[in-house]
Amino acid sequence: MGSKTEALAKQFEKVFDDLELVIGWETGFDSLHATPAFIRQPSALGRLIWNPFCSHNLSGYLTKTLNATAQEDAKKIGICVKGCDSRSVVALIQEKFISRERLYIAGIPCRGTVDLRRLMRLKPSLKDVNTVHIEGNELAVETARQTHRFPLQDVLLRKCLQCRYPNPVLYDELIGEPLTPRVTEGQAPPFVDKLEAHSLEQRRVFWERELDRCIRCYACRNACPLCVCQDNCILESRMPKWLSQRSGMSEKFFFHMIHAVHLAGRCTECGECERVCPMEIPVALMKEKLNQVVKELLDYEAGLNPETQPPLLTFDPSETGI
Amino acid sequence: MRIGVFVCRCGTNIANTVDTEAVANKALEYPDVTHATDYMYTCSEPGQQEIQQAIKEHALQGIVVAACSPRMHEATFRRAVEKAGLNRYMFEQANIREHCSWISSDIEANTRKAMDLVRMSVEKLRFNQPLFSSYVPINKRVLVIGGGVAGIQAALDCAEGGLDVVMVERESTIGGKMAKLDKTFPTIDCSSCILGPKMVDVAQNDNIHLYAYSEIDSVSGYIGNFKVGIRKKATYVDWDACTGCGLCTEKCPAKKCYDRFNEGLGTTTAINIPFPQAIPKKACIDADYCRYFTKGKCKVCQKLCPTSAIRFEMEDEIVTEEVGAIVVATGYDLFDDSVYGEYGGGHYPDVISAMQYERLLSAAGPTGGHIRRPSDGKAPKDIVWLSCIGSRDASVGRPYCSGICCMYIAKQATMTRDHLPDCNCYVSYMDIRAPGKNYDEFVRRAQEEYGVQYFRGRVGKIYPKGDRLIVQGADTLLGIQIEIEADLVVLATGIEPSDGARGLAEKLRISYDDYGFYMESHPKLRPVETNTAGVYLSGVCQGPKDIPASVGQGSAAAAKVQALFSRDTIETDPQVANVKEIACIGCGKCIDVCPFGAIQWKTLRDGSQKAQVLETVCQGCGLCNATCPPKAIQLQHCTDDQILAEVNALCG
Amino acid sequence: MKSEAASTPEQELRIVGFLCNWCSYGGADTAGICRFKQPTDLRIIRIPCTGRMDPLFAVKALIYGADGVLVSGCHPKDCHYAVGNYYARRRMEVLKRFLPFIGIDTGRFRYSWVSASEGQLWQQVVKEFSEQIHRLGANPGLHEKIDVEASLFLF
Amino acid sequence: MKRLHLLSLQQTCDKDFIHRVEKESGQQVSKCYQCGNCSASCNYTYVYDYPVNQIMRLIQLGQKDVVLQARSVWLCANCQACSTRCPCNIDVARVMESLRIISVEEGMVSKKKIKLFYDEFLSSVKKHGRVFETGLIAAYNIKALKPFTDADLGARVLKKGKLELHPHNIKGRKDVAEIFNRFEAYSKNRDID
Amino acid sequence: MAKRIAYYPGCSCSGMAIEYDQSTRVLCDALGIELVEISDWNCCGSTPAHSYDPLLGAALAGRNLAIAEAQGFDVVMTPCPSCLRGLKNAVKVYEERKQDFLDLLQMPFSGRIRIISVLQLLYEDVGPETIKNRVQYPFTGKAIVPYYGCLLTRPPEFAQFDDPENPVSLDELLRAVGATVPDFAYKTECCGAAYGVTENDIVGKLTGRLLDMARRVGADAVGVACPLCQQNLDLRQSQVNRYWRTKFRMPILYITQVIGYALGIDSERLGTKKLFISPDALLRDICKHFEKVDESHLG
Repeated sequence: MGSKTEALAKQFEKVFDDLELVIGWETGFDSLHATPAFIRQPSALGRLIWNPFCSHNLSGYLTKTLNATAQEDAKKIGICVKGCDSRSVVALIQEKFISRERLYIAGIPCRGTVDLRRLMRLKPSLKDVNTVHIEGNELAVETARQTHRFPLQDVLLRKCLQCRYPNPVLYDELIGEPLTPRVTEGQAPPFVDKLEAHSLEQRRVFWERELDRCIRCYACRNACPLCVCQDNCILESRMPKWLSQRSGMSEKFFFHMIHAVHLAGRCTECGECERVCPMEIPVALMKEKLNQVVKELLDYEAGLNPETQPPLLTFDPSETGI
Repeated sequence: MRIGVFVCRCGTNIANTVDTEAVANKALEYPDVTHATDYMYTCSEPGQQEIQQAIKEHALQGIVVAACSPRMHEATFRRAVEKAGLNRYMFEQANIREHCSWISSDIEANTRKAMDLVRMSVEKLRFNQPLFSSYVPINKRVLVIGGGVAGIQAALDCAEGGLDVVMVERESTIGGKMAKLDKTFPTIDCSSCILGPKMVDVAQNDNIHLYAYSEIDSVSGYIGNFKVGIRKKATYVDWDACTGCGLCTEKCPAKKCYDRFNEGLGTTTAINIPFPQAIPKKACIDADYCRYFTKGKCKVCQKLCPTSAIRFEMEDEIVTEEVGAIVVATGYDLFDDSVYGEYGGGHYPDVISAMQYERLLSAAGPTGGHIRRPSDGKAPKDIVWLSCIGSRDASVGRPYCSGICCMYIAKQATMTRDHLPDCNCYVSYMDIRAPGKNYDEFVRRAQEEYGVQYFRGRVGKIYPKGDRLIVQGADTLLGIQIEIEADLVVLATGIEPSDGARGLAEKLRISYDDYGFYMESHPKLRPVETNTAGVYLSGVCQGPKDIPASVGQGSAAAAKVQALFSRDTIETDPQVANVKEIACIGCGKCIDVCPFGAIQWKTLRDGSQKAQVLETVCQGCGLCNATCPPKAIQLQHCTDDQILAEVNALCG
Repeated sequence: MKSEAASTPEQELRIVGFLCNWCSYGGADTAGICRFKQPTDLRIIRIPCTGRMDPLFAVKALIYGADGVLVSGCHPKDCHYAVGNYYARRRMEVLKRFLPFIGIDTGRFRYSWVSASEGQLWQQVVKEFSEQIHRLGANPGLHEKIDVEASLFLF
Repeated sequence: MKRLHLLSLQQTCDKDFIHRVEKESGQQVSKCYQCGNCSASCNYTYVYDYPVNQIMRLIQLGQKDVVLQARSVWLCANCQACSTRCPCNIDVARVMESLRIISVEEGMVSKKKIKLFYDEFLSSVKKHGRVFETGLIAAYNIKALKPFTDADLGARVLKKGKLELHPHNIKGRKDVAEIFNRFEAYSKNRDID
Repeated sequence: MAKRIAYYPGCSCSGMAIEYDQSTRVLCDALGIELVEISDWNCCGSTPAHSYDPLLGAALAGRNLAIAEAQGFDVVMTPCPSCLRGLKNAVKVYEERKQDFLDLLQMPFSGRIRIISVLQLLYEDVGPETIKNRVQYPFTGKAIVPYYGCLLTRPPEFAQFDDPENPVSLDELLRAVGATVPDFAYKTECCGAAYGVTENDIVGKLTGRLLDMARRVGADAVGVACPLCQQNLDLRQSQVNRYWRTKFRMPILYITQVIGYALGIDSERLGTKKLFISPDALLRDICKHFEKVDESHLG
């Protein structure tokens, strides 16, 4: 969407005097790939892009490479967020890893981002893309020779198919008009439902099959904007030693359970863990289920309100039924 | 590590259903176990000597005793190994009696289970570390919160023992509820005659520093070393200059102010001294009514004050006091009877609360001690008391008995018959609760000698008829409905924790019950302690009680403080949380969840923020440990590795 | 990994208990002192408070072959540390509802509140839970090798 | 009212009755601590043989026969004053209602005329779908053997044109009758349980 | 404000209390609320059905609610407090004993329908302020005591409306039309209506007490919102006079008649002629007063 790309650059130009850095997306090593852009000069703002390939959640960089906490006189950091990304930003503010005052947030209503692996499976020959955008229920990819159209159902990331927050929940400037969510509030996550339709035994076998492929590369954890422990993650710690280096099924299971349990009541469903998994394991699914449990039990959704305390870090003496 | 295992036979208590010898033999197969044996009574003197000898003989570095519950003898065995030169935390106890031999008669299964339990203890012990207590000095000053009779007693007892006392009272005078009472049951002592001298003692005792018209703003620190922020609310009068002459109160033109001391019967002036015997006897301006504050001009008091004490520009001020112990004596408030719509919901002027009636009885009250009903100032001919207003009533959320109402009703009715011999007194009651010295005799006397008419049954409705009130009730002993035409109805309102009790509890980190009464550490054996070390309770803030019980608790709390302060230092329990700074990511979640405020931020030289545990405040619950994402904070002696070792011993 | 055949009711199973020191551990002691007979499958780990209970301890036990995990602490409002069990009950309930999603029967996990004086209640909890675990049988454990034929394709 | 002379708490206590009242009403009768507020608030205490608080007490003691035969049970107008003011949060009116239901089931109705009126009322509803007031009052007065009660009012009502002379039969009266039939079948089945 | 709602008149209001039905309809019409009578409604079962089993009453009342739901309504209004209780009971029983209830009813039912009294409609949905602004004939100088009866606000968990001990909705509506509203201690005392037919003595005593208190506080009339209360106080006033040897002639008006009259609706359409104790003198006074004001205004 050319117009939004331009609007993005224009907006940052307006406020660049107050910023030390803008984090957005730019075209990567080829036209099919977007990659995070870190822009420190207003002249480089032209590199910014926005299109359905911009699937990265940039909020992780706020904590992992920068220290966006409150500092006197420090300039702000500009960041581009989609609906899902904005929830991660909110969660990070909630947990005081970044301060709202340090951020200038450009929010982008998003119709969904592309799962490149699915797209390439459909059209392995795809290259030299000029533009890519979403028209109705289709992804239109215009190459030098022709325009290819793909049903969104077949090419979007799994998380986008069940997106309830296409519009950023926190921003300084909204780029474009708000969108209607694809899935309405209260609707159960469809993939969770799908798995739950099967028997206990089948579910266990499903996870065995999926997790069997895990090579414990930690990409899922590294990509997660809310995995804030970084180098001190207990998945690798020797003291305490929660997990041995043995590479059996139990270790793989426990590995993913640790990741999931640490995100209970915190995961904002940005899907980065799943997107980066080289073995294509649906690792976000566990967290979706945990979110559903937390929503049902404690009526809480992560990353919506910077003022609240995540529910497992607080309590309510009067709650009953548990 | 060289580990020794001792399996106790406990006479036949264990040996009957557990093959202790087999357990000891099996233990030799466990890692690091170099010595294992069973023994008749391991906790006995020779049993302990056997352990000590084995430590020396086999150069043991850690000991496992499989015996009774550690809740029984852990301390015993820790002392024993310490005497033999080991650190007392290099000891683990496997519970093979309460959790094993006593709950099943299957010898095989019990023996297997005992082996597992020993194995778990051994595995845990392999991760044990020597731990050491530290000693912190005690600041021998005490803070008393609340200047009612319970607080006064605690303060005087502490001061008597030579301690420095800081007393904080929310109102502009001490004395609390007791100062409002006319007489006290069952002796009909004059309340101000017995409380007055104690109030004066507080004022005159050099060891007591009184902050009146002040509240607790913040509390930090821990036993022996609390730091307390006290908010001195603006009185708009410089109390150092004020002599309490009362000239300002005579001339103040704002005369229709709500009179808190007289429970809203009658009015007072915007600048006032609550009552003649107030301590401190200083004036205070109620900004809600003062003409200068509400209308912008007046300042009559400022012009008149002979010592120029008026300070309209005064603001709240926070002062900090450091103390080593805190006595909480915040007392109570009375239930708001306006929730009872069937009794008029506060709309009938001649339906009043018992405390209002108390002010009518008091010679220093608005009617000079003459019983006159509020609506028309006439002396009543018929008065009805309703008991249990906001007591024993689940429908208004007050299912408990307030404990004092039966007695004060009898007192008020007796006094009424004394003042107005022609006035008929009726009392509606459900049960009469008079379990104290001379209490029941007192209630009987009200009926037998003073002719107070008691009827058993609650009242359903009160409604006006002409200038009188119809009280519609039941006499359940007869099983009929009854009606009384009354001039005045007195609602015996029950007790509830004072306004703000919950907020204060959270500052002090003490717990409270469903209603807001503070929780004692143990209902029988630690009645004035709380679960926060160094904080003690006194009086009604802990639960309904009468004056003698409140005074008794005040003295008890003072005794606890004296006992604490008889030492110079406090030994800390080393089984507390500990932060591995290199792993701490500074997320602050431990600080958020700690129930005791025992974790604080620490800034390292590189500017990074880390969690830091205050060993003396930490109670060792381990909530931080469970919460910490990178497990940088570990509860000593119950670390993740120790628990995991036990889990691994069983699974995998 | 456990690889035994389906368990018979008489066979002892492996139940791991995490008990808070102040209430439930005391309650289990009380049950013992009163000689209240209980099944022998349970092995108790003493922790200071259910607030100390990281749900991952339970997960670890269940994944590594425990047949059941029982967490027990002070009744809400009676926590020795005032609020530890308020946190715990949220964490435990979330875990309990999550376990079936990865194929672990929710019946293998239970949390309860038992005070130091409630020996009889403790006996009842242990009996009920042990019976429940016996009904569920031994934890089938995880397969090290995957039979792709038998597996479920979701996407 | 029959005076109770001696009550053997063991021999006459019918525990099943206590449970039945509790089940039917959904109220825990042991919560009553006899404060008497129900009796104080009840407008009908003066016509009762046992005031409400005594009814509650008798239930607590399992005195089935005394309770079910009490006039009070059928004189209660269900005005809810007792339930509104009960400090123990007992829905006392619901307990009284349950006693009426049980007394019908047990054939121990104390105020036969009130029951008769209710029966006539319901049969009117079953027949027409709505109450036919004129027919109801006429039928009741005849069956209750007091044909001239309220006769003074009849003429005045007639004058105001308020007296319907013919019942209004609703179209769905069969559906309504079916509800009654199904209810009867349901009650029978329940008795067997 | 709900513009179009289902209307359940109930048996009383289509017989003895026909004027309550009439005045409710014309008043709502004047206030822009369309009442749609539930088609082919049946009796809610009232107290008699309840006394056999709340389930029977619930199913009888439930039929009406099911019809209203099928007609697409989410609010049902009834002028009669006894019917109000019957209808609300249906929802309660549906929640507690869903299967039994549906077995008996044999009609689809969601239980989501809101059930209100006409008083609640006037007080909460229309509001005294709106009514005040539309008054043409104020009841200035007339004292009307508000009599709620026992069922409208009790028990509070069930009624979910106004205060159980000291309700104010009727007071405020009467004040909105300019009437003086004396304190009335018997606002919620039971009048004994359930025994109108079977136990006249009880009714005579209780009703007499109410009228006596009304007279003591200087009432010119009693304002009611219940057909059974009205009948007891109005029709049976002669019986009361015989029982107590009194000479009451106290008009008993429905709140809908009072408001309707104040809003300028013709008394014929409000059915005031159907009342046994004629309110004509009272209403004439108001009119006179109004005409005087009106003339002075013109002149």
